[in-house]
Amino acid sequence: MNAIIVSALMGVVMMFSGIMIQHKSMMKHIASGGLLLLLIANLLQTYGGFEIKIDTHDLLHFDRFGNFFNTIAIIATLIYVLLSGKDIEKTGVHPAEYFALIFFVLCGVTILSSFNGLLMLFLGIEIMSIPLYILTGTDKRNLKSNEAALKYFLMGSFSTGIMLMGIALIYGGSGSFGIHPAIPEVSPAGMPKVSFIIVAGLILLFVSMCFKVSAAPFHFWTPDVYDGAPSVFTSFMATIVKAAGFFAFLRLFESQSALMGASWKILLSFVIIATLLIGNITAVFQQSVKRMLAYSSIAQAGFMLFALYGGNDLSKEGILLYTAAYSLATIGIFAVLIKMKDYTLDGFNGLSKTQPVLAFTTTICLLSLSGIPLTAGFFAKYYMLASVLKAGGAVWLVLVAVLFAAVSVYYYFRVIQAMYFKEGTADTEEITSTFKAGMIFVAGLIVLIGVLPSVLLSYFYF
Amino acid sequence: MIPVLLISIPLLSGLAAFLLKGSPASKAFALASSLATLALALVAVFSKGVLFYDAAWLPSLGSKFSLMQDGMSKMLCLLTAISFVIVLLATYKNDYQKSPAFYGLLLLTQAGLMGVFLSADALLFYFFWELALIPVYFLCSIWGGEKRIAVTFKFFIYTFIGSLLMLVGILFVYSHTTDHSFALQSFYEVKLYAKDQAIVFALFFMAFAIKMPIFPFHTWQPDAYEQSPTAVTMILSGVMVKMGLYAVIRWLIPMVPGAVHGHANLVLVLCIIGMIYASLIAIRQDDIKRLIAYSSIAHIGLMCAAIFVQNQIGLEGVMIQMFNHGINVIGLWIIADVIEQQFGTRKISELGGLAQKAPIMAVLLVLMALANIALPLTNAFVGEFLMFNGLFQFNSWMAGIAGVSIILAAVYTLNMIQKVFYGNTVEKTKDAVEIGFHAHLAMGILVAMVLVFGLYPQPLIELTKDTVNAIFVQR
Amino acid sequence: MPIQYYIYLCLTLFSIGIVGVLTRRNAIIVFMCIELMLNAVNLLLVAFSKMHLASALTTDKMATAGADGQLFVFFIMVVAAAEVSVGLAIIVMLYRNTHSVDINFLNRLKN
Amino acid sequence: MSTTQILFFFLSALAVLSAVMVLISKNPVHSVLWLVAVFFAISGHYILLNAQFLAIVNMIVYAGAIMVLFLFVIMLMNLNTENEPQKNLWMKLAGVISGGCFLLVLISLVRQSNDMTLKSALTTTGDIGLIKNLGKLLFTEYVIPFEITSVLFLSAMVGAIVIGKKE
Amino acid sequence: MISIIGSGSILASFIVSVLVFLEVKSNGASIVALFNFIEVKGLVIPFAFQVDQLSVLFLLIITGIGFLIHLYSTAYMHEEESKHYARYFAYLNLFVFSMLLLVLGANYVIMFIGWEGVGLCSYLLIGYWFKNDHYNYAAKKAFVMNRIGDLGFLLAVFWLIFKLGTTNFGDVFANVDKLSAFDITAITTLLFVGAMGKSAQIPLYTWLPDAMAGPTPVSALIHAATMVTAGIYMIARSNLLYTMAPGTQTLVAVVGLATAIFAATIALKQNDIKKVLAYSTVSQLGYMFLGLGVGAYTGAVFHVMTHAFFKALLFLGAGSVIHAMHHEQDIRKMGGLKKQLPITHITFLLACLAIAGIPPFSGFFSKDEILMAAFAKNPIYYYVGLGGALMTAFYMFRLYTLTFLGGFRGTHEQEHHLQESPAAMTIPLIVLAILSVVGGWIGIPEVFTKEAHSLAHFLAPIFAGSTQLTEHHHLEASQEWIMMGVSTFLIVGVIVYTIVSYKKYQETITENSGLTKLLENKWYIDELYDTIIVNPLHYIAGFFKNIFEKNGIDGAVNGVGKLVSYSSRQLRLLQSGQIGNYVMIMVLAIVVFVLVWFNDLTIMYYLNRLFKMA
Repeated sequence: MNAIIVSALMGVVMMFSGIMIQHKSMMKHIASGGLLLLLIANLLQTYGGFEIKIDTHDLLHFDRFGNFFNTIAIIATLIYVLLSGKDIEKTGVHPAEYFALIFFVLCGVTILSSFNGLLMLFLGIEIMSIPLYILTGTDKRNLKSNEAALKYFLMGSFSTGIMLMGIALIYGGSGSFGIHPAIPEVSPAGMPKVSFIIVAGLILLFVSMCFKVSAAPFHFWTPDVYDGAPSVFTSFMATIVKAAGFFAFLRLFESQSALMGASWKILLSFVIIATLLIGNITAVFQQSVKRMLAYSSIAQAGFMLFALYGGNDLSKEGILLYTAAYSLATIGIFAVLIKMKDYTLDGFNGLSKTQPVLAFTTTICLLSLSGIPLTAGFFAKYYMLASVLKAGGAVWLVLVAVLFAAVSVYYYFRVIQAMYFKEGTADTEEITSTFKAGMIFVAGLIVLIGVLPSVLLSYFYF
Repeated sequence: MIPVLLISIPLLSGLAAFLLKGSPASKAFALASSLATLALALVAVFSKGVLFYDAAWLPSLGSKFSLMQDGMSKMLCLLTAISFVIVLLATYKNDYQKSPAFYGLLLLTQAGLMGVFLSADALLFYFFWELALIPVYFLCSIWGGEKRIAVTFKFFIYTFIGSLLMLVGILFVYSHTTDHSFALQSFYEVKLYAKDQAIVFALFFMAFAIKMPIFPFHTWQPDAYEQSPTAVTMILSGVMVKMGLYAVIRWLIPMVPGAVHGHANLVLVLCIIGMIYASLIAIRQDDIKRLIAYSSIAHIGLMCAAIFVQNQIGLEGVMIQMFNHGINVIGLWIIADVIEQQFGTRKISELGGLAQKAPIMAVLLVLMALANIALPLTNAFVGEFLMFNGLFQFNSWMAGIAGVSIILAAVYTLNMIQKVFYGNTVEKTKDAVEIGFHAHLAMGILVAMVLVFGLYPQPLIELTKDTVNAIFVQR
Repeated sequence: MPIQYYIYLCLTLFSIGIVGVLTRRNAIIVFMCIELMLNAVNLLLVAFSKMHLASALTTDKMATAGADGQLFVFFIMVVAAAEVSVGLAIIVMLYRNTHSVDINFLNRLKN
Repeated sequence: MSTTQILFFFLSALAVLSAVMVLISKNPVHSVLWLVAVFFAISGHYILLNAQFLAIVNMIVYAGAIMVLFLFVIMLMNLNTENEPQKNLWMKLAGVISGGCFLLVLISLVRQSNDMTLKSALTTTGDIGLIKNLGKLLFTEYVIPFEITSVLFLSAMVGAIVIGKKE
Repeated sequence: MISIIGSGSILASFIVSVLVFLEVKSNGASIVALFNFIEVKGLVIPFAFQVDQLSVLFLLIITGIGFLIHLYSTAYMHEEESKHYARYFAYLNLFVFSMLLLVLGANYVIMFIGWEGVGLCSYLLIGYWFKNDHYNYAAKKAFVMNRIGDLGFLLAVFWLIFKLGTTNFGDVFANVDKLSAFDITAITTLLFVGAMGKSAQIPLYTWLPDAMAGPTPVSALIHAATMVTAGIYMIARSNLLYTMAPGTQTLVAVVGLATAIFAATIALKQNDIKKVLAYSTVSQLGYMFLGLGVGAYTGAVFHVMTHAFFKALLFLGAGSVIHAMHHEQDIRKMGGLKKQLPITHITFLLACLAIAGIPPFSGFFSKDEILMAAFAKNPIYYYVGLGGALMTAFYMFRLYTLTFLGGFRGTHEQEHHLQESPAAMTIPLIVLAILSVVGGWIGIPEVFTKEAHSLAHFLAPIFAGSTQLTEHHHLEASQEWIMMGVSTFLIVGVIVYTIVSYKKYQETITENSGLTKLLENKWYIDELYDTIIVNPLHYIAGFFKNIFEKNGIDGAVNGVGKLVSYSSRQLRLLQSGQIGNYVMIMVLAIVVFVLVWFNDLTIMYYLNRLFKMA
């Protein structure tokens, strides 16, 4: 509860500071402070120091898992703000409001990490989405940004409609909005006896969640929106928001997937393969690094979906690790990308000569995304694959994933090639030494998690 | 403690090398580091019994930082250590741009290789497997030849696919271990159904087959060897291909003996086709580097075949040959490098008559070439003799067909000697000079090893006996 | 009324909304169709809430089962209102820049 | 046929017909007006189901406020014309077919859902839909979501300002 | 200096050999094990030497003739630059080392080490003048052909190891009854393949004539006296196995005989002095194999010895001629050299008589022994062998006549410089000539005097095993006398005819046709090999390299990459930018999902069938 309240309040604080404080460059410091506060509040709740106790009538349920996810999301946001805060301010004339919206999104994220019913799920998703529609459109003069905002909005609302229909049908079948249905009887044929109407609802709910986490074939908004949105916000959307979507997905279907019987695994494997296919294969062709990252985020979503397939402890730990690894790396890359004058691959040519530190840290991030050992990304992928194998069978699915991971190396490494092996003078904006330090910190964190993932995970365990 | 040091010396000095400035300093540093490693490797060789090291790493996953150094590991660590010294010596005259980074990456590769040969934990093994690959990717892509980027990329992705498949295999076995552990022993003790064994076998073998490489997964290799900087090529062919062979012996055979047995014929057929095929291609090669590459493919094919015949004689042969092939092929590369440095070409057809101008080089090359075709009293003979012996005991027809590659090896090797060293000098070679001091030194050491192990291979056999016996006791 | 009638009706309305999204080019109309879909859901929820009430009343005369369904509808309306404000703002912004609300022209971003 | 039934079918027919008209009207303003008609029909249904609170809210918020907003925007944009560009026929057909398929599969699911066949919704009676009951529930059990929606509105408000304000 | 070290070391080893010989003669065989060369579980290969009657005989031949040839070389090669001169002696000494290893090895592996070692030295020495590409080619050919044989040898060794777990001669022969008949036949056949390569038998003989590219002393030592007889040594060593494999014996005999005849026919029309001798060598080796094939092991070894004497002499004599003629080798451009080269002439003549088989020269005894044994086995062998002997007489005396008799046909320049070779060259000639004459007297047949065959006595322990197994059908003494007489008569006739018909030879530039052309071109065997083996292999290799590798395998690999980027280009078109399309795909996906749910069990069934592992 701490996190929800503090993040909402911080959003309000940011709005007011926009009015009170004329000095715009103060905003990111306020926001960082707010995030720190939020982090402290959340940690207090996690470790039982102080908790705002409100009777939620079982609509929200706080557990260590969710709190820990919050911690990761908040830390990631903090890193994001520290690295790209300046660029957020540059996006438009309302920096305070942007930060406020980011806090509102975080409020949605924290709701999604603790919802205990479809109503809170719905509200959480909307609270998370609506600020994003706006953030996408903040670059008002830019037609691409406008277009992305409208596309995102229309498709987002459409998926909300689908989700609501799903919720309605589930409600019709079960009479409640809970997410922990009674375990159904199993028919002699091994099929759970579930009302068809619930299944219809679950399928629609599944579809809408797939949409939110940009799983194929419901991913179409992702490349366009990520490409059109101002890069700073793309970074945010592609990482924390998406991870929250996955977290909600996992929480939602943790106990409901059993209702769908065999088709759950079929549908999921279909979605996983389609996601991996489209994400990875299409990314290969992209010339713009930003758009490539958009597709890569789809591809990474394919991997995260394995957590759902596994549906065991490993996948829970895995999704945490994946969130951390993927967010760190993507935030890092985007932070560099924003500094580039040219977003195409050629724009990165020779970055290792002009900005060796950035090139090196970006390389670490890219290695992490491609899942090379000794980076966090490896263990993230490792957990996903392990959870599926632990859940029994489905070796073929893992194999497909692995082959696509190899494809992903292709496009990630093209950036490395451009930076290190190609001649050119990559143009960047002015790079401060703080930024460099930040990037080194991110890279160091990635390697740390990559070498000793238990550092991160043991927090979850004790 | 020795195993840890074997890994950490190159690892730390590799990282430290990045901080150095200037070419001479980094060269000297790298050489010093590799000499230290060599000394340690020798200490390991002369110490009795199997060396262990254990430390906690990922308790929640059941993975430990555990190292084990038995005879085979000792030998391969020694090979790695020697190779790096030789390579550094032989290329001492070459000046690389950004040489601190070059030597740093080279030493990191060494750390990876050592780790692969030492780790007794599947996850750790996988880590080192990749650690050995990534620096090589950068080395080749930055310092390689004209088509380096594309070629290295292919090589990288190819091997990466392999290692990912291996990862799946590791996870698969891991999920079947009784104590949920990645330890070597747990993997050995895992009980799998025949169907699962086949899956595991396929997954692992693909990785190793690509690494070795076995026909038809070999096409990355000639290109990569051709385009890599020679120092890296030496490491690639001298040591890195042994990773695949080592892994088969260390992991695959004890883990899924049933599947290995069941697929032996298939693998053998591939190996033998590969031997003949690569030898035939080598006959027609005009590029020295590619020729050596194909020759290497043929030899590796034999080694792989000898592993899969699964008898003691064959395996002993493989053990010896792993070491000796490393020595020989590095020697060949040194010559190839000297030639390329001097004449700016690797085309056999553009060379000739070098023996008149550089007799010492010619003698050294001829010796290396003879070792390459496994002439008796050179080191390769004993290995090949034992391997063919093993193959023969498995299936005499296969041995006979594989034996054709001995003849073909003579054809292409002598072809090369004849066209490069004999005959009259041509335009490019009329001002040829002898090789320099460092290359001389390196070659001298190699030739000495060729002859010593050719006459008295027993030390190698003794060293690796425990590994071989262990494998055959287990079954 | 048999609940199936309500379900059929709501599904029909919902599908009409979907067809609208698929066939119209005007962003506002598309948006309106989405609103139509939401309304179909609302009606369905209310119908279900009364259905659950009906079955609850058979055992308990004072039962208030189903009220949560109607509250959900209330929240949907709230959210819809918020969405509309944002959505229309976005549409207006786009119109200002392009003088068009035709979604077929929204293809600067593709491939 | 009882009055309820007659009313039900009438309202249903009205809703569906108006909904179709929303789609096929060429003039956006007409579409808006047809949509208002749909909303009224749905409000009628609410009343039929004795969900008075929602009926009122629906009429005030949706038919009143939201649709007026729509209308206002359309007027603002001068879209009050008959010559709106149309999608080509094939696309429309494809749209209708896929929408139809969607309807078909869902209905077939519902038809096979055995537990739905005998149930019916309580019409005209049942007082959970009254303001008193709902309000009580809203401010006790559902106070958290109720408060949280304020965040939603705040962000929508901020958003509308950020997006709409002239720079 | 170089020559002193080079020759001195061989002289020393000759002296040691003599001592060893005396030792063996008095004390019998012994085995000296140095260390274990290979020691793995189930296989121990000691680095051991076996000194017995057979090896000691070869020791004497190798070191003795080796020393003479070294001595000869010091003069013959004196024109070389000193570094090449040193190289020459290094190779030559290395050769002697390898050859000694070959004959001394106490097991097949050590023998194989020497076996390959001599092949290597032969390679190095043939290509000694490495500036000439033809010579290099010849060297390579020699090595490769030897390797083909070596493969056979190796496989035989593997077979032995597989069946017996040892390669020690003593152990193998002691356990020979553990081998099945098939094993023995296979092993012996494979060993014979090795011998074919080393000893230049059909079909692997073509390297030997080409090997004449090397310096003439090399030809004398390696390609006449010693190395090429390694095959005979090896089979003689394994005599027990061969005796137990009659099928292989027949094969050996037939191949040997065929080679003898075939090579002789080619020699008839060769004009290069060394080529004639080379084919003659091949032919004589064929006789030796005939001897082995018919079980006359002693005869074969005997012929090895006598052949070593007279063929070395012939080569050295030819070397002397070539030396005098300033590297002119074509006998059509020689003639009448007997005046200028008296010593060479006399020794050469003696050698010719010896090889032709005129009693009491050495060749007569050894060849006679083989032919008699062949007759005992199968008269056809004898008749064909006799035909070969007649041809031998013909081509040798054609060579002799064209070279030494008649008038000089070379240039005036050459004529002017003609002079007898220095002492270092003539002394070996004289020594070898004496040996060629008297060498046969250690193996006088029983029909002459009883117990005169001292060689047979000496070697008896080696062939004891075989002797026990074979029944001896002795020819009647009278029949033997008749046969000897007839053959001697015929040979003398041929010699006379040859001398008469070639004495007045003048060079005519006419294109020969028919059989002559066929013979001049060596039956086109080289061309045949090129057509049926070398070229197809070349093309296949080219096909592999240029087409199969590039387009096939690598094409497939790259094809995967291309497929990915192609599908990337196609898949991205799905991202049309149109919301309508996006939504439609979503809706259709929902429809599909529902349908999947309806049919989940069926789908699972097929999925499980598809991926058995799922």
